[in-house]
Amino acid sequence: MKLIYEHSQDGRRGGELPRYEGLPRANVPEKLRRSSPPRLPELAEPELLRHFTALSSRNFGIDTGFYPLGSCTMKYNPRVNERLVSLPGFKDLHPHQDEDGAQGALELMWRLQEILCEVAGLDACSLQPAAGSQGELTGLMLMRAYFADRGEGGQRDTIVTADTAHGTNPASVTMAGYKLEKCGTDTRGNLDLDDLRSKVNERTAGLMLTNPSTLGLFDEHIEDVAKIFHEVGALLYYDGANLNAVCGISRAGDMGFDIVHINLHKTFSQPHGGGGPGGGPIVVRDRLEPFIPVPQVVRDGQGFRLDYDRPRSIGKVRGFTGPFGVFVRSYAYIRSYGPGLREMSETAVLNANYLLARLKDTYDLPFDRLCMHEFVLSARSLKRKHGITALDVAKRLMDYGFHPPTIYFPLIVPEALMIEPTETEPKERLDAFVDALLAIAREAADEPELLREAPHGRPVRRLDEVMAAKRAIVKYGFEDHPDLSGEAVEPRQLEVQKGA
Amino acid sequence: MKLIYEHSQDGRRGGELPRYEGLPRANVPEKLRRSSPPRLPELAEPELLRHFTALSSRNFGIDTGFYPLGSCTMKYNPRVNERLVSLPGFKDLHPHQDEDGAQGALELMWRLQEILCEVAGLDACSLQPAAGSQGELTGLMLMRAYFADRGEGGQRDTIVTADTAHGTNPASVTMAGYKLEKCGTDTRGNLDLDDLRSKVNERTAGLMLTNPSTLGLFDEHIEDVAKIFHEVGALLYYDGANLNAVCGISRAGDMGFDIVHINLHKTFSQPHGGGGPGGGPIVVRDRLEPFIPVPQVVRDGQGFRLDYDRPRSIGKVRGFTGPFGVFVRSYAYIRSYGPGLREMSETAVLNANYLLARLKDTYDLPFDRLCMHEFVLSARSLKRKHGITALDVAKRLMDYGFHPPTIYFPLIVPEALMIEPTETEPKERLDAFVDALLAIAREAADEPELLREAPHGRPVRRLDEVMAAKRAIVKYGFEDHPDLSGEAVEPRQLEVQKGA
Amino acid sequence: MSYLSLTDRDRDEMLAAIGVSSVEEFFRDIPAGVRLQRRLELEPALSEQELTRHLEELAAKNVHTGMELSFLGAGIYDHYVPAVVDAVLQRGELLTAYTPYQPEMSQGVLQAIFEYQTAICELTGMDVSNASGYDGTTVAADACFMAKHVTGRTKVVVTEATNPQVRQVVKTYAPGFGLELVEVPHRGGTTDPDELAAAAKDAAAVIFQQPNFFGCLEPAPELAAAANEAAAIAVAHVDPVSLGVLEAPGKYGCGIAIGEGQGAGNYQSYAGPHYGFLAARNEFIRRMPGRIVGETLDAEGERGYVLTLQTREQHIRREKATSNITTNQTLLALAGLVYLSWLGPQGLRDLGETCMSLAAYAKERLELEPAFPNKTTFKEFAVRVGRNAKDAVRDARARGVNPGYVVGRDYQDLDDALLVAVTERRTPGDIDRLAEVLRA
Amino acid sequence: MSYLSLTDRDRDEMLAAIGVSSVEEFFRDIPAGVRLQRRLELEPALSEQELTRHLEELAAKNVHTGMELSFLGAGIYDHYVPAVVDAVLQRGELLTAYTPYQPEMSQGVLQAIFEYQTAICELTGMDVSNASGYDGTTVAADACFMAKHVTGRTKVVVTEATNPQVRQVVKTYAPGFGLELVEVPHRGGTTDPDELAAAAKDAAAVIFQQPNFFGCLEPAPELAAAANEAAAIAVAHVDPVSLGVLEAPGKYGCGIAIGEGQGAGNYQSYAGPHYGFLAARNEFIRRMPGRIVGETLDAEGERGYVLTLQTREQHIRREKATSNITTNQTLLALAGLVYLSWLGPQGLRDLGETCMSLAAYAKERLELEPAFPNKTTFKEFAVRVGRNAKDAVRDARARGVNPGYVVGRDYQDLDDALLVAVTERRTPGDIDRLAEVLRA
Ligand SMILES: Cc1ncc(COP(=O)(O)O)c(C=O)c1O
Ligand SMILES: Cc1ncc(COP(=O)(O)O)c(C=O)c1O
Repeated sequence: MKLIYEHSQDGRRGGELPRYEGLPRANVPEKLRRSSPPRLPELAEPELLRHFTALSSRNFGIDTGFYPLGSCTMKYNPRVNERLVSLPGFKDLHPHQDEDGAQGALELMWRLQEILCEVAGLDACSLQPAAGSQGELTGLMLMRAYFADRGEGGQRDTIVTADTAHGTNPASVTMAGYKLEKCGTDTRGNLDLDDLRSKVNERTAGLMLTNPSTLGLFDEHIEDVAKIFHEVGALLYYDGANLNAVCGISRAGDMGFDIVHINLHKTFSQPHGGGGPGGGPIVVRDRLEPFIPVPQVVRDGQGFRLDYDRPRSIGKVRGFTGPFGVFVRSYAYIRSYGPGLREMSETAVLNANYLLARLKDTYDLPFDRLCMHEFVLSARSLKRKHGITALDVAKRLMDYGFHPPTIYFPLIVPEALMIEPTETEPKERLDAFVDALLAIAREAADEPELLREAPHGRPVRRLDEVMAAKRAIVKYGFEDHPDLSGEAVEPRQLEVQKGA
Repeated sequence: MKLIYEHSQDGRRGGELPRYEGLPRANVPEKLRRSSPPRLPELAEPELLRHFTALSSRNFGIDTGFYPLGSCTMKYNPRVNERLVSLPGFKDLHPHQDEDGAQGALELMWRLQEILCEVAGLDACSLQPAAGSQGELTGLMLMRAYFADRGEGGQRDTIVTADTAHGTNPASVTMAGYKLEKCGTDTRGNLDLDDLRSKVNERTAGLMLTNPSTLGLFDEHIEDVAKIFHEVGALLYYDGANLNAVCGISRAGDMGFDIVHINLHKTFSQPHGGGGPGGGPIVVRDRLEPFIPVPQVVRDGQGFRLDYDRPRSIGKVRGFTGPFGVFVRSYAYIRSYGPGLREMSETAVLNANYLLARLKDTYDLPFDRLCMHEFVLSARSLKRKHGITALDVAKRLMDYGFHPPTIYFPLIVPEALMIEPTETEPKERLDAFVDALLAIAREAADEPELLREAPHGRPVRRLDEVMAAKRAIVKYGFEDHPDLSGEAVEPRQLEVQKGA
Repeated sequence: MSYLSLTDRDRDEMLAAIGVSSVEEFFRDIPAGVRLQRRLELEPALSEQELTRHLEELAAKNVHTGMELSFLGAGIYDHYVPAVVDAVLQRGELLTAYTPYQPEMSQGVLQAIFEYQTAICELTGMDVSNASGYDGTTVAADACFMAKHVTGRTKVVVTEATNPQVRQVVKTYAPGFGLELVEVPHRGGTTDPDELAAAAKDAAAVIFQQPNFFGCLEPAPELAAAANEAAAIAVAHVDPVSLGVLEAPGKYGCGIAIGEGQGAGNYQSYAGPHYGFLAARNEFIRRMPGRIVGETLDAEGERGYVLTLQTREQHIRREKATSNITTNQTLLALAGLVYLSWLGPQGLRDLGETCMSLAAYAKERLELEPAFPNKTTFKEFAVRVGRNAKDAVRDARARGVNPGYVVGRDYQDLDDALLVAVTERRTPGDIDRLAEVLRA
Repeated sequence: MSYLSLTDRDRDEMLAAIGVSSVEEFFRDIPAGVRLQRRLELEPALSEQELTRHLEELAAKNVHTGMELSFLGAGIYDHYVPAVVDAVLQRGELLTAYTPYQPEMSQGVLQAIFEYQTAICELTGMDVSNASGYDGTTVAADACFMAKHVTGRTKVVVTEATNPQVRQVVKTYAPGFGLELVEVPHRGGTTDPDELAAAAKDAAAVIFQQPNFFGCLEPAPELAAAANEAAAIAVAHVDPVSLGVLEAPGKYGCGIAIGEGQGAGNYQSYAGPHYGFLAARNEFIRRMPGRIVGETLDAEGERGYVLTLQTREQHIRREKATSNITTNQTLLALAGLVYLSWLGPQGLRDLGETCMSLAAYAKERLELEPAFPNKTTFKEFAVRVGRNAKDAVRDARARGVNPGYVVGRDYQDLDDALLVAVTERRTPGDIDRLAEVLRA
């Protein structure tokens, strides 16, 4: 399909602006003036819309079908939320509007803060972080501020993570200026307590943990884990990416965690738009509250206001008060369920266990437990027996009309297939997905080429990721655009994490 | 693809309604009470949206690509118009709202009336008719009322139409209780004046004519035609379906027509939604004004009101004041062009002539003239030489990614291909379309089966219209739904008008 | 602003390819005397931003049902339209398609219409539905035209308790159809079956509304029986939203069911575009007006959908067609389908019960004399306000409440009657407010 | 309301297939002590209709820019967002997709990102753009992290005339990055290149804003030169809307260009979600944070797009990654792409000129002393209102005009300064009204 730039034609116009007569002329000093115009696309609106309509038809979303991308919680995105976020009172509100002209926005944010505190079982919430990974970084900054405040700033220099951790956790540790220590996983998929004990000491600032873990398993010793850290004065950070498993069932605060981030775009149904937006509010225990970002939304009598007067705050991690539109959608989602959030999580867990039950005799199950909202299988046997990888299985699923699960993650499971159905899928879809995976396992034995060359039914065949990285063509080059056609293609894809 | 009913499952819920506690119970008398529930679909909202998303991806619209369906004026539907029609002040306005609470709506309608009068070159406008065909019927009712008022009601019983006329014209004549007289077409595509003269007399109530005609040709003797009718005291009705050719260039009123309908969904870009909505306002000369439907929007000092006090009015042809949302969109479209409507028409005509110039050596051109906004080719030679019909050409165009033109219309052209590009298409699309039609002409000679079995690349292959008519399965039958599978298929399609 | 795509170079190239030197040449066939020698006198073109501002200003001059607590009904209702309806309608592939003449390009729309036809048949208990009519008034005219041809008779009977606009439209169409129109008065808010039976003699059709214009439940089975006895076609004009709790017309002897679809999935939109529905017994299928979609197979034996029974239609039958309709209201009917699917059978029933309960609550709270005592009503009812209802409306509107429709606009002897519509969007609190305002 | 799809029968069948008797069993691994023994204390579930009413009520408590004539800017601007942007963003296949990890499922999003990257490179004159950052503040922190690793230095310089929120975010991030932050004061509204040169010594990066926070045009080429002389990376924080008339940072020596994308295609939305953009010279490509899409071929030699250079990223490099970002702002960046494509090069230039002309007109009309005399400004400018600007804002708002941003909120010595933003949405008449209100 053509790039939008390849539809361009000199002098063609899309939108037009109002023309105001008789105004002073715009005068940019010569040396600051644009020397040559940016080569933006030149096409009329009809073709513009067609181009993006065509692009959309080459894309798969939750609206298209089942999207069990593990750790990403791809649930239905209610259209009413899109309607609500488009109310002029929300979408056309300037963030510098005086508080008296933003009471509705402030109230919504305050209510969301309260809800997230209740769901997490903690005391204070900042909505500012723009995504889970920024929530992590903010959480680590809070630890830093907390220990500095206690005079332990120099001493506490290490963060412990699990070997099942999402890549954002170690990356955040580095960006926050901490050292990283990794803890192993025991045979039931819990943190290895012995390993953990050996790594936690008075230099430890804290733990970062996802629970249920990225294996989809709840850590059975979570109380012991919390004790180990708290005993040395360290803090516990909860990566809330898997909150969809436990809303109303178990709360991070009750487990002993001190800081939590919540991926609003996962548990609370923010459409992810092919990469984002998201929201990563953090919820913290009392003692960390003084350090959370400014401004904070507070209730003040009958009204609401922004509190900037927080002398021990770490400062700001993002502009203004965070991605407001995301709050509107997630608040709406939560209000649709109310205390029924528990049934939401129960159903997510039921759906996952149903898939697991139907698949575990055919694919390898590294940890034989009931799962939470997701589970991890392995294609190890397929690989050994037929040379079929998790990647091949994933590509073949496309031909059956499904988005593949997350693969090659978590790292401790070879040939991992990480499957998360979410609560909004009907049984029919789950059954069809199982049937496809079972058929694929048979095909792996009977017609392995079918898998290795998959997908067959998508707008493109398997794409060469190695060529992309080598050539690094990252923008259109107009007349000078490199012509790849004719190059030898070996559609190699990296057997690395795809998803989560 | 499954029917939505085939996704149903007992007891599954989509939307939920508010529950109000403590109200009196609804009590329907036994004998009026529903005895068994309607078997509406039972699915949750996520699957509901997926179903219709999937349906949409099996459909082709202007947003998908070029749609040169002759006589249908498939032009771009600006998205700003969709936004405007959704303003609460428009979409949530009750039609019984008092006039003082509907001034914006009334003003918009009044302005649209004024604009349509100017465009048509006539004096008064009623927005009430819901589509072109209803405009026609309304226009004929006006004639009836007009002649009755003059005491000629008994005498005037015939309406003359062209043999190129759209099917709605004769159908409207019958529904209005008139007799039909058909006039032939001369060798240049004009009304045959001799034939016409022989059919017009004191029994004639009027003429219905499309100009430019459905051949895409402007009647060169239109002034004579008008004279012929006016001389016997008859009226002229202008089928405005082809108005897109002549906005700002030539006006029906100036041509001598007394009544005009305007298909807002053609010339003024109302998205047609797979069949409708539309709008068919009528514009009339002074002397017909007393008879137009009630209520009429009138200006009254600074304000606007609905005038019901029109004793000679024919009455009402539709509820309230017509399809208001259609008016909003068309008004917006017109205001985007302003007097530039002329350039809109010029461009439509230019696009059509360009296609014609590039195609006329390959396909037969029954009337060798420059065209207006559309033109009619014939596949007669292809049929004679290769047994390839207009239907085959149309089906094969689908494989090239184009919606076919209107075929088998107008009736006087055998194997007609009626092509209307509209003004919003860029030259690239036109060229690609020509290239496809030229390639198809070659294929007709080289690989005729390719055409006869086309389409090959759509969600379904050629469908059997004869079976459909014979079996007349016009709703889903649940358990008793007939199972066609296994029946002998002969994908016969009727070689009748498809389009316009 | 314009949506034109040609550049100057394009134009030049195209003119050259055509062999003309300017666009003017295309118009040389137009006699000079009818060529417009000036530019159209229209206001200057607006940019999108200016256009938006202009229309926002117009919209702001309307008092919509989000600004005023409204109990207006009388045929158009403020039912809730779920967001998923809008989402489906804004799918460009559906929104910007024409009538599905070429089925291989249009399976989405065709299947949707087939599903819609099924839903309408389920609601009404009929065998066949068309793809929609213009609105709830024109389908009544359609039904008359059908009945005339089926029965060969030249009279139609309409009850006076049928929506006045429906009656007016039938009246406008009748002369062209060669039909005489007879109205049967209501008796205290509903129709007397005996009186109707008398009028039905030699009638092609008998049209009544259920619930009727006053919101009252007619003795519909008896009215249908009255028609059937005279071998006239019984035509019920029904509210789709009522059909989760009220019996389907097909079950009590009607031959045709029609109605205004707006309340089921369309915005009020100052009366349009909306959809009218028309469904009938199988025996009338060849006299149905408008598009009908049927199931078939494709060349490979796969199921698919096409426009069918087209020999009824104007483009084939021309002056002998069952109707002149071509453009209909498919998109709005699609909204209806999405809405009804969103509700499901239980939702539709809940909706009917909720409206009815709320209306019952409103009757209690208003403490006003009913215009039609001892009648069962559905979501709408008429009360006497003790003065001209116009004045009551004016006073209430001054306090931000639009209390309903002035019945006297259509029924001369009911000047003091107010028709109050209560949908699920009006809460008990809203109703309390209405009561308070009307008491004042 | 819920969006659950399972019926009771489904549940029973599924539990049976799993071999458990109730959902409770799934949670048996959760230690009893951390199981919640009560229901969440949340308000009851709402139906869609109730939810809508509730949020409409909240929205109605906000005074948005359609209700008040607003000249607020200071980083977020009321530029017109054309309807086609919304239409594209509501395409479900794009809206409801996750990050395009599986390229064969995601060519639509991937190609769109590639096109976006191209647009950003064209605007900024850079070689490579990522797929977006969170907003215009966090991309500044990203740039610091890049610069630190590229140069190995531990200091960053930011001009005081850079948006205060950008500076605050950099300050918050700096300790974790091991960076020291130095601010260079403005001199009468712009930055002195010599002063900046002095500060730039040993700096990893020098960040300045063009136009700066006060709307003034910085001597950007000289500022970049000051950075380059010190072998620090010159980082320009630019307004995309200005880049039709202002020079591209790549043309005057910057190594990195960043900015807030909101003004180009996103609603104000009380500050989010929006997109931050970050583009750089090719030499820094392996230190870029976030997603980057690259072109490649598929097995049949057809062109296609994939996420590329992933070895920079957290999911592969983990603690050695160039950033921890994963979720970004792709949808908002897509809005940016659609918007910029709608404008085209000429439209972008017209837009810049229109804003600038209107702002110049406003300066004339206001007849107030400029806070920074003799500076060229773009679409925003600061004036002295002769009293605390807070009071001027309060008084103007009482008359329905929000005249701008109170500069004193961030700059102590500028209590009487008001920062007035003029976009193309403000007509000359609107500006006259502002003048009138401010004069009062
Ligand atoms: C387990 C886990 N942690 C952290 C993240 C990071 O969250 P975000 O994408 O919101 O930055 C993700 C998802 O990307 C995740 O799956
Ligand atoms: C020439 C002509 N006349 C009349 C009509 C009828 O118009 P409508 O579809 O609006 O009823 C059409 C289009 O359908 C047409 O093409």
